[in-house]
Amino acid sequence: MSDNGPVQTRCPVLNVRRVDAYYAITVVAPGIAERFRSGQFVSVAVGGDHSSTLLRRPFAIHDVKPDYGGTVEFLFAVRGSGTAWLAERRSRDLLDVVGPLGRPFPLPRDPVNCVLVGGGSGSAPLFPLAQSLRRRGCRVDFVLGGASADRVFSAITARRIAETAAFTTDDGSFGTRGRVTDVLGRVIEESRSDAVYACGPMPMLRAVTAVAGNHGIPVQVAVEETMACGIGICMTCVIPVVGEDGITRMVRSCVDGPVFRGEQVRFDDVGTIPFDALGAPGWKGSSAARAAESARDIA
Amino acid sequence: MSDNGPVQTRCPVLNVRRVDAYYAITVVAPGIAERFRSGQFVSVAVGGDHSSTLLRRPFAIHDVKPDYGGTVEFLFAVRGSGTAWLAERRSRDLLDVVGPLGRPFPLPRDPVNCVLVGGGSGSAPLFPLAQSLRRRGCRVDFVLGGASADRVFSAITARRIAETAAFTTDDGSFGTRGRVTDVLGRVIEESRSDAVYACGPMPMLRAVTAVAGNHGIPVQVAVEETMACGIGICMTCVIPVVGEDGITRMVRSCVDGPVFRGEQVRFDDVGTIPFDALGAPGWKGSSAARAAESARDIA
Amino acid sequence: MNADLRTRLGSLRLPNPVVTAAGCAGSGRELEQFFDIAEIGAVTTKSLMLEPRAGRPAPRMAETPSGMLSTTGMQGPGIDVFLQRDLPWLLSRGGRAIVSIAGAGVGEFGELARRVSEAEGVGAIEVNLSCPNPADPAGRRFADDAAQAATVVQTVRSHARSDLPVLAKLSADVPDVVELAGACVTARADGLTMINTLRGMSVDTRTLRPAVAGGMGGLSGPAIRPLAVGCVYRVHEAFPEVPIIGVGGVRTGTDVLEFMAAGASAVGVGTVNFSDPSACTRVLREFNEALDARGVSRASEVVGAAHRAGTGV
Amino acid sequence: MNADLRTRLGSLRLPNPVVTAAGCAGSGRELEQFFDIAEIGAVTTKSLMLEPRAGRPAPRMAETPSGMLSTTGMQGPGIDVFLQRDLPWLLSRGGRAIVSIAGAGVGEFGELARRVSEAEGVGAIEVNLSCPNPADPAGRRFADDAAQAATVVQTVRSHARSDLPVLAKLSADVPDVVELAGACVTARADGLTMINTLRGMSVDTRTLRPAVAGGMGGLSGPAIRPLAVGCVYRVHEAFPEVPIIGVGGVRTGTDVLEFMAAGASAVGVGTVNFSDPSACTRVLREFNEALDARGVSRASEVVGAAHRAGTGV
Ligand SMILES: Cc1cc2nc3c(=O)[nH]c(=O)nc-3n(C[C@H](O)[C@H](O)[C@H](O)COP(=O)(O)OP(=O)(O)OC[C@H]3O[C@@H](n4cnc5c(N)ncnc54)[C@H](O)[C@@H]3O)c2cc1C
Ligand SMILES: Cc1cc2nc3c(=O)[nH]c(=O)nc-3n(C[C@H](O)[C@H](O)[C@H](O)COP(=O)(O)OP(=O)(O)OC[C@H]3O[C@@H](n4cnc5c(N)ncnc54)[C@H](O)[C@@H]3O)c2cc1C
Ligand SMILES: Cc1cc2nc3c(=O)[nH]c(=O)nc-3n(C[C@H](O)[C@H](O)[C@H](O)COP(=O)(O)O)c2cc1C
Ligand SMILES: Cc1cc2nc3c(=O)[nH]c(=O)nc-3n(C[C@H](O)[C@H](O)[C@H](O)COP(=O)(O)O)c2cc1C
Ligand code: FES
Ligand code: FES
Repeated sequence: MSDNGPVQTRCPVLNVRRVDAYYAITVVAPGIAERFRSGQFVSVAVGGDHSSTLLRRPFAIHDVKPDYGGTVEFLFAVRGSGTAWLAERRSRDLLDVVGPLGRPFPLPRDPVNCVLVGGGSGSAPLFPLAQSLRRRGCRVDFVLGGASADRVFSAITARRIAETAAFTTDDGSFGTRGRVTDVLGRVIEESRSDAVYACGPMPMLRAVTAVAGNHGIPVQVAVEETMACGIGICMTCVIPVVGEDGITRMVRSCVDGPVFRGEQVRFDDVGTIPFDALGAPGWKGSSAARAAESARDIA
Repeated sequence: MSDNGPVQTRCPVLNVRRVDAYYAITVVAPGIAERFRSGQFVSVAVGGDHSSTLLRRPFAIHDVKPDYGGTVEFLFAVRGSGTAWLAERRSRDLLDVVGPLGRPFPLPRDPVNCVLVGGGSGSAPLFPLAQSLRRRGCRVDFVLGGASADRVFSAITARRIAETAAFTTDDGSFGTRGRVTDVLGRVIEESRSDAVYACGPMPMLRAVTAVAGNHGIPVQVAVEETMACGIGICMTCVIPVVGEDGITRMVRSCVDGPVFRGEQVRFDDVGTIPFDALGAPGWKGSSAARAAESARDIA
Repeated sequence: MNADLRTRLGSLRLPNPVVTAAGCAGSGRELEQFFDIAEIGAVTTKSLMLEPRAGRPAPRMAETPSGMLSTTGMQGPGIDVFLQRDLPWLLSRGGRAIVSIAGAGVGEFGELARRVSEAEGVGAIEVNLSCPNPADPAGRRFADDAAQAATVVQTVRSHARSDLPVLAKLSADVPDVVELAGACVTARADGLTMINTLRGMSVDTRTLRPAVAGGMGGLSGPAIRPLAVGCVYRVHEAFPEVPIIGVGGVRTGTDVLEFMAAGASAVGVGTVNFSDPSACTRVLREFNEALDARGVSRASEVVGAAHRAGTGV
Repeated sequence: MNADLRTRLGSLRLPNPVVTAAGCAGSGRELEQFFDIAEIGAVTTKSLMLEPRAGRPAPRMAETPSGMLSTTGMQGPGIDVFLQRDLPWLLSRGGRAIVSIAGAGVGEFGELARRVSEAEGVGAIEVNLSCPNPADPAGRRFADDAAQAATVVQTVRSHARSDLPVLAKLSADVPDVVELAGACVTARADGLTMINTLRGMSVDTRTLRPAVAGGMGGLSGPAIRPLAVGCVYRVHEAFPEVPIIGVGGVRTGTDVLEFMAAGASAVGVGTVNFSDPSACTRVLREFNEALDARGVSRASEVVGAAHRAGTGV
């Protein structure tokens, strides 16, 4: 049992707020709050003790506060049975929450200019990131998108904490009609961004990575893959990622991610096992690759 | 679809009260209230829409009132997951309730003396029965038993509405230490009872039937068999019962019961298929028995 | 609610694909208290035997996660009582009947088929292959031996009126469900119904004794749905022309969609009738809404969609 | 918490009967964040192959009622990396390891057994018979053919160090699980683990396409528990001397009681680790409490209780 790893707690709901088309739940969870770094997420058991819904639901942590020893907030849209159940929680109900999970966003050493790009619920983890970056003296600009106005999470907060905030919606009901990548290039140029952080659906992350590449700046992406366990034991959340050693591995987005360097994610091959991935059918690894494997994770 | 058969309704909870070791829930269910006759029960879905608990829980109807168009009350003890969930309901929650189910207690034509015997939660259906009997001018005496004081349902109400009320508990914490049948003979004699009504666990019903037999008076028993459907389609609730024609059949306690004439229930053979039951292995029915079968239930 | 819901199982035409699963709808009368029995595709009867049958001792059921274990031992009144008492009632209400039969041996299956064929108004015969084969030395079920199952189907086919579709009801816990299906099709089954309950067990942890009398019971309910959908998918892949009734854990309208996409032409509601007596009509309404929401105008378009590339419809 | 919880699987002695199920506990490190890994009976590893393995494409999982469908394709680092990297870590924490192996053919099973035997500190070998047999013309799994399964077990037995217990891991969706168990016992398996996931399928009702890549997946979780308990019961009845690890849908301490009453000497927690990372230690505590509540002083007394008349213990 480790001290900075995730904890599992049954924590009381402080409040559930409805905001446009989404909900914000705050729970009292000091153990999670004190360990939290931006980009990390929680996983929440849904449906109660006798639920037929077995698996936890992952949500990015949107905010932590010191109240009551430490609170954690996450935002969610109702998608299916799990989020519908969560939306019905009331204060003082208990939630079984595990967190903080996953690798956080790496923060720049220097006060550089960062543009933060979020799609739909993917905006959520960008807000604590923005705070951390601001604390380091970074300039922060936001580009947030969604299907429609009410699917753009926390637009007001974005305006408040960022230098600039641009919005896009598929239906044009808010901000520019179109995709986040339709405005991203302009924002990068105008804000002289040095780095991009993005979170949202895979196609968006791919497009954002391409834009950042065109501008020659690094990009960190946080993926939202389907996850059964969130703690690295089920192997259902894998995506192909190229390691520092040039070898592609099927890595777990819950513990090896959810944050990756955009250039290292093989977006074109998500949903496949690339032929040159370590252990792919027909793959014959060099003994060097194997030795590297055996050394990994020892530390 | 019939007018006097059961209905299925999503009905609001009016209130949940804790009484000693049990709970009383009242729901607003006019359709059930207006059809109700004493001895009938409801079946309640538990655990919510995404529950892993598939089956309904049956509960005797304890009271109906005209308020709000018609309310239905049932009492229950927390036994397992279903009753634990029910105990957590709050007013305005919705419950999916089917009822009224089963054959009611037959009522005597004349104002005779009746003793009502209940064990544990089996007391519940006797209260509306007592009211009906009183309305017909019958004398009503109660014998209620339970494992301990807090397992005797509605003792105060029993005292109020009956001529006399005797109580027994296994541990002697309330009334006489012992079983209901330890005092039943005396009550029958003192109250000059003409008939017995009983509800509770199978061994109790068997003993009560024996006592009534010894006193030469008829007994109506309401059984509490495990039920999957409560409406007669699953065939899991069967017990061996001798028909008017002398033939033993495996009958459904949910629709052919829960009320039976005590003498007709083959208590010794509950949990078996008696060799002479209709359709038992090796059974060779007469053509007369078959003709009778084919005529049953047509009406 | 505009989609054309009609479906076909061989020569049997149904107004919509929602039927009751065998043994899970009583005589039809009990459910008629909750909805109009003529509204659904058909009522599948419990499996009827030649003689009345008392079934197994109690306890007959135990609840399991998202399912139940049961062992009723095919209690029933026998075929004649059904044909004289229950069938006319069902037809008088405008319902359609799929009559499930269970023979105590191959010969009885033939006799049952003959008697059912003499009755007026039966829609199809379903052959329950999950009953024990008295001639099997190891006491296995007909379904456990594809050749034995084929003999039963062939016998039923040859004794049944030629215009009456014969459906073979398969179990999933057999050596090879695709082989079993193939043997039944070769024996001229007009369609397949799958799946029956799976053999399982539950222990009462108070007494530490088996929770249902006799130890083993049949597992049913939503818990088994993925196993049922898997069987339908694999069998439809192997025999795309053979109509299938998908059965196993259907609870909602999207479950119907799931079974049909896997290859079913109709879908049976079983255990969920116990927990929701209005289930059949609710499921039908939800299915209808699900088609509307997807802009599908004919239910039959969905059949086998999961086998096709792209989004299916 | 006074009961003696010790249990034995052949020559392997465990402090208590709660182990992790193969492939459901990572390397042990991940769960160590939530409880002390030395506290539970043992960690069963994912099935290791000779070479590193990338597994199957995503989507790899779908949720089902009280269960899940998964298809990871045995992604893993290969046996050598495990023995050099993960095993020493586990032993250093005081944990016990049951090493699951999966050969791409009979020969590989032998080689895997040899390599595992050379390592220090392994508690037992579990032979995953649910992997496809490359030599089978129909692409079936070893478990589908009792003779093939026996060959694998025999090969492992003869390559494994003689003091290392060999457990055969069985599937339930095979022609006859009792026959399969018998073949493995005859081939000198020291114990049996059952059950593995069952082949099932789920359709994504938005896209009408299979919910996991490749169509079929493995069903696990509480939904399948009655099927697992049924297998344990039947196999224990046939081979009462053979120790069994019961696996399938264990969620609570009373589930452990259920499996042990059916005949298991130990019980594996699988899918429920995903939904509750503290599950193993919670289940162990609840089991302990359940024994206390029943006044049982030795867990081993419960083994097979459901087969005995009366209340078992
Ligand atoms: C690391 C991470 C962080 C996330 N953060 C947020 C957030 O901050 N706010 C938010 O609204 N949503 C977030 N999501 C998506 C969120 O987990 C899903 O919306 C939620 O699981 C849906 O559950 P449901 O029961 O309502 O839907 P259902 O569709 O009924 O869920 C069925 C299954 O699919 C999975 N699933 C469904 N949708 C998604 C999805 N988009 N991504 C991953 N798994 C999914 C569920 O976990 C479940 O196992 C995040 C996902 C991940 C992986
Ligand atoms: C006709 C009828 C009327 C009843 N009336 C009352 C009543 O008025 N008050 C009351 O407290 N109880 C009553 N019972 C018993 C009540 O149904 C059970 O206490 C309840 O189902 C327990 O559910 P659970 O989920 O808490 O228990 P669990 O033990 O978790 O239930 C598991 C399964 O066993 C069944 N079951 C458990 N105990 C019983 C039992 N004693 N009788 C029948 N089935 C059982 C459940 O329905 C369920 O299917 C009645 C039973 C019947 C058949
Ligand atoms: C109580 C009960 C009785 C059943 N009786 C029969 C039967 O007589 N004949 C038959 O073919 N199947 C019978 N079945 C199986 C169902 O028809 C169905 O195949 C199975 O239960 C799976 O569907 P479900 O999960 O929707 O219940 C019965 C199932 C149950 C639960
Ligand atoms: C994601 C996942 C991976 C698994 N990997 C393996 C494996 O590598 N080897 C094996 O023998 N069983 C494997 N299993 C099967 C489990 O060990 C177990 O037998 C099965 O899941 C039933 O138990 P459960 O219901 O507790 O999960 C795996 C199961 C799951 C869900
Ligand atoms: S979600 Fe289980 S390993 Fe990532
Ligand atoms: S409970 Fe289903 S028939 Fe009685």
